[in-house]
Amino acid sequence: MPDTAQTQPASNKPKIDLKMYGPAIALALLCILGFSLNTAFLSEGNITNLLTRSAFIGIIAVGATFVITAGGIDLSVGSMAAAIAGVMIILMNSLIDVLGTGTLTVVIGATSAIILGALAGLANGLLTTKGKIEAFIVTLGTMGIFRSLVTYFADGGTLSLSFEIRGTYRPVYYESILGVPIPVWVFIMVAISGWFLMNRTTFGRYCTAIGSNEHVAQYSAINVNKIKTWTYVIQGLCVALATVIYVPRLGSASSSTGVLWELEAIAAVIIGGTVLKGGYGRIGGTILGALILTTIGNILNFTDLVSNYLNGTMQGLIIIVAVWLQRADWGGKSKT
Amino acid sequence: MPDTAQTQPASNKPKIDLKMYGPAIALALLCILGFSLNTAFLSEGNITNLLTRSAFIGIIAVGATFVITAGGIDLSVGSMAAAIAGVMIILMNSLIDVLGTGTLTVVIGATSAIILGALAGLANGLLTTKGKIEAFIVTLGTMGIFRSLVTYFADGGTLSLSFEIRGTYRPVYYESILGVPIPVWVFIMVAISGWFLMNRTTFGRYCTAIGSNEHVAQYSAINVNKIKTWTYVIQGLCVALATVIYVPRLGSASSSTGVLWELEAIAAVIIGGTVLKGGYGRIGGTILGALILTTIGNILNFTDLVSNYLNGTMQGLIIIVAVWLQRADWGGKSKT
Amino acid sequence: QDTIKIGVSYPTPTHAWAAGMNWHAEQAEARLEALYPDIDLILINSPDPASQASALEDLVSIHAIDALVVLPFESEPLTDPVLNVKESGALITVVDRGLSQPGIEDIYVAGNNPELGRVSAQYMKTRLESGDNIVILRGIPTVIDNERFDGFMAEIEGTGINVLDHKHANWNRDDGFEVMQDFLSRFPDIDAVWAQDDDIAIGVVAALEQAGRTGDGMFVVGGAGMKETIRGIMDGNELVPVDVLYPPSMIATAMDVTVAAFKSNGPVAGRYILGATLITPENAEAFYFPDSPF
Amino acid sequence: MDRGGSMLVENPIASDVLLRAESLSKSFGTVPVLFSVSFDLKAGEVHALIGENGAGKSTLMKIMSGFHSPTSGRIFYNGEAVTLPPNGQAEALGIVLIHQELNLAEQMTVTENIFLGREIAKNGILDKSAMHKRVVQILDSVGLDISPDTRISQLSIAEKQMVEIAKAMSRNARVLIMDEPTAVLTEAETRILFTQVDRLRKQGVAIMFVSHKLHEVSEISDRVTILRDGQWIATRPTKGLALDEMARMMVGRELSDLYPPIAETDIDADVALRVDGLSTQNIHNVSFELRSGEILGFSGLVGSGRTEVFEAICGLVPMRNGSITTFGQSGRFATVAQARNAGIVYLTKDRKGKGLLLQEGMQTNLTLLALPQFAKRLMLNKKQEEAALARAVRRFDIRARDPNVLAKDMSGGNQQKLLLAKVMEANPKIVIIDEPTRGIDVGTKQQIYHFIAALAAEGVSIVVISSEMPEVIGISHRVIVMRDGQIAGTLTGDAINETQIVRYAAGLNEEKMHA
Ligand SMILES: Nc1ncnc2c1ncn2[C@@H]1O[C@H](COP(=O)(O)OP(=O)(O)OP(=O)(O)O)[C@@H](O)[C@H]1O
Ligand SMILES: Nc1ncnc2c1ncn2[C@@H]1O[C@H](COP(=O)(O)OP(=O)(O)OP(=O)(O)O)[C@@H](O)[C@H]1O
Ligand SMILES: O[C@@H]1[C@@H](O)[C@H](O)OC[C@H]1O
Ligand SMILES: [Mg+2]
Ligand SMILES: [Mg+2]
Repeated sequence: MPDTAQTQPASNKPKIDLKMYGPAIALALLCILGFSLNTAFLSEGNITNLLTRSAFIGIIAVGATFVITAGGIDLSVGSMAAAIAGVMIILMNSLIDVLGTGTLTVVIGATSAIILGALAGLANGLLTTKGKIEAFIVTLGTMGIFRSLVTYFADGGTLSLSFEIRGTYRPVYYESILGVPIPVWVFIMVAISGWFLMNRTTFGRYCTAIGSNEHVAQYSAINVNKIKTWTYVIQGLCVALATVIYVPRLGSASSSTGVLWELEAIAAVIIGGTVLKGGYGRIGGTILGALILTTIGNILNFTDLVSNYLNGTMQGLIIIVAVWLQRADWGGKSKT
Repeated sequence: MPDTAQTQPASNKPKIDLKMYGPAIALALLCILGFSLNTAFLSEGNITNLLTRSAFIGIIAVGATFVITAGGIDLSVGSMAAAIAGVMIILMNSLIDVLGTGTLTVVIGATSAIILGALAGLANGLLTTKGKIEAFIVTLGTMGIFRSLVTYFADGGTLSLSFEIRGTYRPVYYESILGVPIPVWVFIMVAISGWFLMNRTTFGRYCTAIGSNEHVAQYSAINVNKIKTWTYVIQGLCVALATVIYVPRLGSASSSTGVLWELEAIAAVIIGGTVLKGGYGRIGGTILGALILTTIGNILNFTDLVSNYLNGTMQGLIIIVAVWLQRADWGGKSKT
Repeated sequence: QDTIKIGVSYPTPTHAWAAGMNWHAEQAEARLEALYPDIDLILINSPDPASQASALEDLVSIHAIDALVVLPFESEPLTDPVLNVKESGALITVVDRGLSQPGIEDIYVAGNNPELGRVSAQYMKTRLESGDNIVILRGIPTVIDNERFDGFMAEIEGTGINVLDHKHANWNRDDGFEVMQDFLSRFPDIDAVWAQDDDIAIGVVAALEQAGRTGDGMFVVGGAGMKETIRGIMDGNELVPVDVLYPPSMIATAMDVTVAAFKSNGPVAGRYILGATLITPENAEAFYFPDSPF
Repeated sequence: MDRGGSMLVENPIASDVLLRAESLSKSFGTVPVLFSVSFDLKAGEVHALIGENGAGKSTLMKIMSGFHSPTSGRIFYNGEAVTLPPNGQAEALGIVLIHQELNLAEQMTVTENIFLGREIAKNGILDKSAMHKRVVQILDSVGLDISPDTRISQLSIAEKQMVEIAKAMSRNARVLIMDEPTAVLTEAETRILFTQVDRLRKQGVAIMFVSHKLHEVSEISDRVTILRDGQWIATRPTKGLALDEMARMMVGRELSDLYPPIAETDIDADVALRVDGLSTQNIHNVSFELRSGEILGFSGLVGSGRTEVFEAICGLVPMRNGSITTFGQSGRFATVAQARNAGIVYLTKDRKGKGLLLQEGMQTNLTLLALPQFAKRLMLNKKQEEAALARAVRRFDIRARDPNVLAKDMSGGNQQKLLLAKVMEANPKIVIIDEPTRGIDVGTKQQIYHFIAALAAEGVSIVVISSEMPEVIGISHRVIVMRDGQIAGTLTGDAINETQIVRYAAGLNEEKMHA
């Protein structure tokens, strides 16, 4: 008797590849554009700046990749960063009296930030899963809450890290190890851990399964609520890490810190090829997405060919074209 | 032969009812809160203000209900409103020389706004469907583009409607018919048309089908791309209508016009019970959602019990609680 | 009891200067209400012009205010709404950003934006000569920003000082840092920087220090009068040697004047323009308020 | 991983009841669907459960594997009263269910799905190579020749079902519950499944099995339990139980002939549909004619391209070449709407993925394809829609105890009937039915065949694509057999028999028609 017919392996492979390399190609094109506008674009200094800047959004976006892959969304990340930065600064300033200006104060400050991030993420996660409130609403709510808390803590103004402790903390942003700035190292480590977690652990697989079909995941004895809650906790941890390397940069936090980071982070994730409705997450793509966004901003600062007022137009066009480049050829089926 | 057992309609009805009445209950509770803070809350003047204010977001949110029901998202509405307002103002100011300050100038201005809105929506729609780019990215892109265009038109400042024409146009916002302000009439008409379109026409049914399962929609002879594109066009038309009644209120447009309206509109839609991932849309709920959001803002202006800095906290908490009130009891199944 | 109700309406803190302004408003409220038991100040901040228009409506319909102190989010869109408040009979005080129709306000308290640009440029002229290069980091694209920029450019005109480029840094430290980093990558020779306010200047200085380009007499001029900046001037900071005053506490000034309209026996109505004073090591002490958040 | 199965092989304790349901009742909301049903399952037996669509088979199986909790009644496992843990956690106890509706994550790969929730991992870190190795073995054992890295969405429905089966096989179950595993399988695949079932039975696994194909039940099972309208009717040893008897107990009446007498076709009837040289990515040069009132069977192996031919005709798959003439009008259809307007409708074999909106009720689903008929200028006529539903429920005997039930909560067979009703709402002149009786009980099957015959008698032209050979043979005037995207042969009259079909399908007859 004839056997089950083979489905030809063909035809899908190249598509996947386009999806894989799309963001990389877009980034390469941007770099060529940047270089052609000004050769200083590829100078070591600029590349270092670019990478360091990408670290914040990139680290946050790694967390967002998990949330989105598992079918969620987190709008609160920018405000959360501001709130964590605020609390961290207050804490470190007051610890100086007790513990002095040494490393210990910084370590305690950073540790508290991490704990706060985890707790904030936990709150988002539990409200979404146990509270059964749409993630969009929960995180829109906490976005407002976190942002107004930092305003409140700062008494409406700016919270500044005491100058005495800055010297100890500054290197975390400004120093390099083996020629690579520390924030970039942190970014690299978060990226690798994120990639590993997404692609090599049961957790990553469960995120994908939940985002792909929550019902199937549940019927496969996966603790859907637990995994979803964890994605928000991871998001919180990433935000906290980003904050820990952000604070020593300028030593301050205010109500305008981190405004619109949520949109940037989500954009980085989507540009990277992760599907907004969940079920397919690409950490590598997210990293490239973050680099693409930072590069666009950088390139716009490198030229005065277009009116400053039109920066948003350029940015919007480039994002659309960058994504179009990688999506247009996907073949007939319209997904999403 | 056993016939179809036509038995009691039971079981899902009560759930649907909670979902139906949830937003109404939340709004009622808010009104009680407002009244208890200050009896002036229920004064005719305040109710009128409240309704008039809800008109902008409400009208936009009606459009957003279609987009979201069909599985899309539109982040560009706030910027689109600003851009349309800007162009409309430039146009009307320049028409004064030709046509004078009569109704004709206003009518042409308003008509152009409507056309612009339809075109902007069409652009979003085509980029999403024909361009096969995720709606999130397309509309994030156009959000930046529209906003920077208005900045450009205004040369970084504000575009003002000429004072000569204001007198003619002002009544559109400030006058009442039968005791009801014109914007509220427009809102009522948009709401009724929207409800009708969603619940009583093939178009509404098709939106639901597409948001629910695009494949099934395609196999059911539905022109998926056409319908989806139309949802964005409708969104654009709603934005334009909202703009037409917004401009006479403040007589100007700048880069800060309509900032964050997209989040408010989406929040109104979700609070109203529409499912963010598509397939289930409730116009009535959206109207209530818009009223809820406006009422929260209004109530916060009623009291200085809490520090102004904490407005965001109050707002966030109330939104979360309002949605939780209607969702918590839905029984075991976690949808979305 | 005849309580006098005064509504105070201003933008939410979209940037640090506005945050300072919010703080001063709350401080002034506490101080004035403690001083005058029959004065009730009602403070509302709003995130955009439309919300501010709504807040003004609420101040009238709910609180039936006797006077309004308003720092308009933007001039144009708030002109009509303020006019409506005026028609309710309330006394009107406008702060900082004037309305676009004259004669609505009874009292006007403001900094001087074109002057801020001009004073900044005048200082540049004293330190630079023809052929020197500067870059400009502007604020949020707004009327204020345009007024300052135009004032600056008019003053610098014809001096031979080159403005290499100007970009918006949105009165924001982070943007100031990143834009300056990119200017530094792009332009090998920069002699001075005009950062439109002190927040931007903080970012600029951080970028200069990171790149090690603080030497050779390079300097930065900010604006507004942030306490850290003034402290630095007092301490003889060569990188940021001066500042141009544009104090966020002007909202408090306006509240004081408005209360005085009800309490003082002298006439109060009129225009109060705060100078765009150049703050130098000589006069810095007078502008230093260590307890202010700004 | 491996549980010591060998002991069981040596001691087939066939008389031991491993899993027993006692007086189970189940209501959804206030709608009762099971009434005090008892059922026992012994180690080393295959116990078939049969009954009409909506009788409650799937519900009973879900309760016995923990996915539903009973409203009343008890479950004994290994002789002890137990409350089975929910959501498939009963797998840890050795109770595995293959769901009637496919339970796979579409965007994930075969390997990922097979191990979902049961990954081979150390401290949460996946052992990909171990899983890969294991999957290759498992796929091999069920004769499924696909790459383990294929995404589920790229598989045919039959392949998906085989993945489900492979997944269940990988679980080392003590109790294996299979809800209509063969509904979407071909003969060949069914054979493979039965070989595996037999192997497991010999190992002492207790197997519960639902199928509407009674000859399968007769072949594979040791005992049969019959449910009707949620009630237990009988439990009998399979041996000595005739197919007719099974059918009679299921439907509660005598069944006449399954297939209706087929009227001769009118050779002079108009050509309703003519396809010339149709090619797509996978289809090459397909040409045929369909006359008014004709029932044309399409046979062939899975993947031979039957579906794609008709999806191409209806504008669902891009056409590369070829022309289409409908009732003398020539012209391709770019969209399903155009095809529908020309009188052609296509009923998909993928009822969950492409056929029904699962989150909607019967009403919305019924009228979706023909919606313009229910509207005057966009405006829907709800009365007319309601009337249509009442009519369809009667005409197709759609049984839903709750008229507001969502499609996802309908029994599989009733979903299929709803889908059939849906395409018929468009009043087509040409109906293409892909796998018309998938998951349909014998009684209803008979109704559907008679329905098809009656339609043809009215002059409607019908294409029946089916993997069930008796069905194609029993109902068609003419049969076209496809192979590798081409027409391998056309059979008429007495030539329509299994041997001929198989010969063409397998490429043993190299005659090419219409070449
Ligand atoms: N979750 C649910 N909610 C409401 N009703 C349900 C649900 N699940 C099943 N039902 C109803 O229970 C009845 C029995 O369904 P079940 O799926 O058990 O039938 P079945 O015997 O498996 O039929 P088929 O042969 O068609 O698969 C049907 O009327 C169905 O609509
Ligand atoms: N390798 C593949 N990847 C993606 N889609 C495919 C592949 N092969 C076939 N298809 C699609 O699957 C559908 C079914 O095609 P197939 O050729 O398997 O039909 P069939 O012979 O009728 O199968 P069945 O016997 O299951 O009805 C068609 O729409 C076709 O486009
Ligand atoms: O006038 C203010 C300006 O000084 C500050 O720098 O930014 C905000 C403006 O409102
Ligand atoms: Mg007070
Ligand atoms: Mg069933």
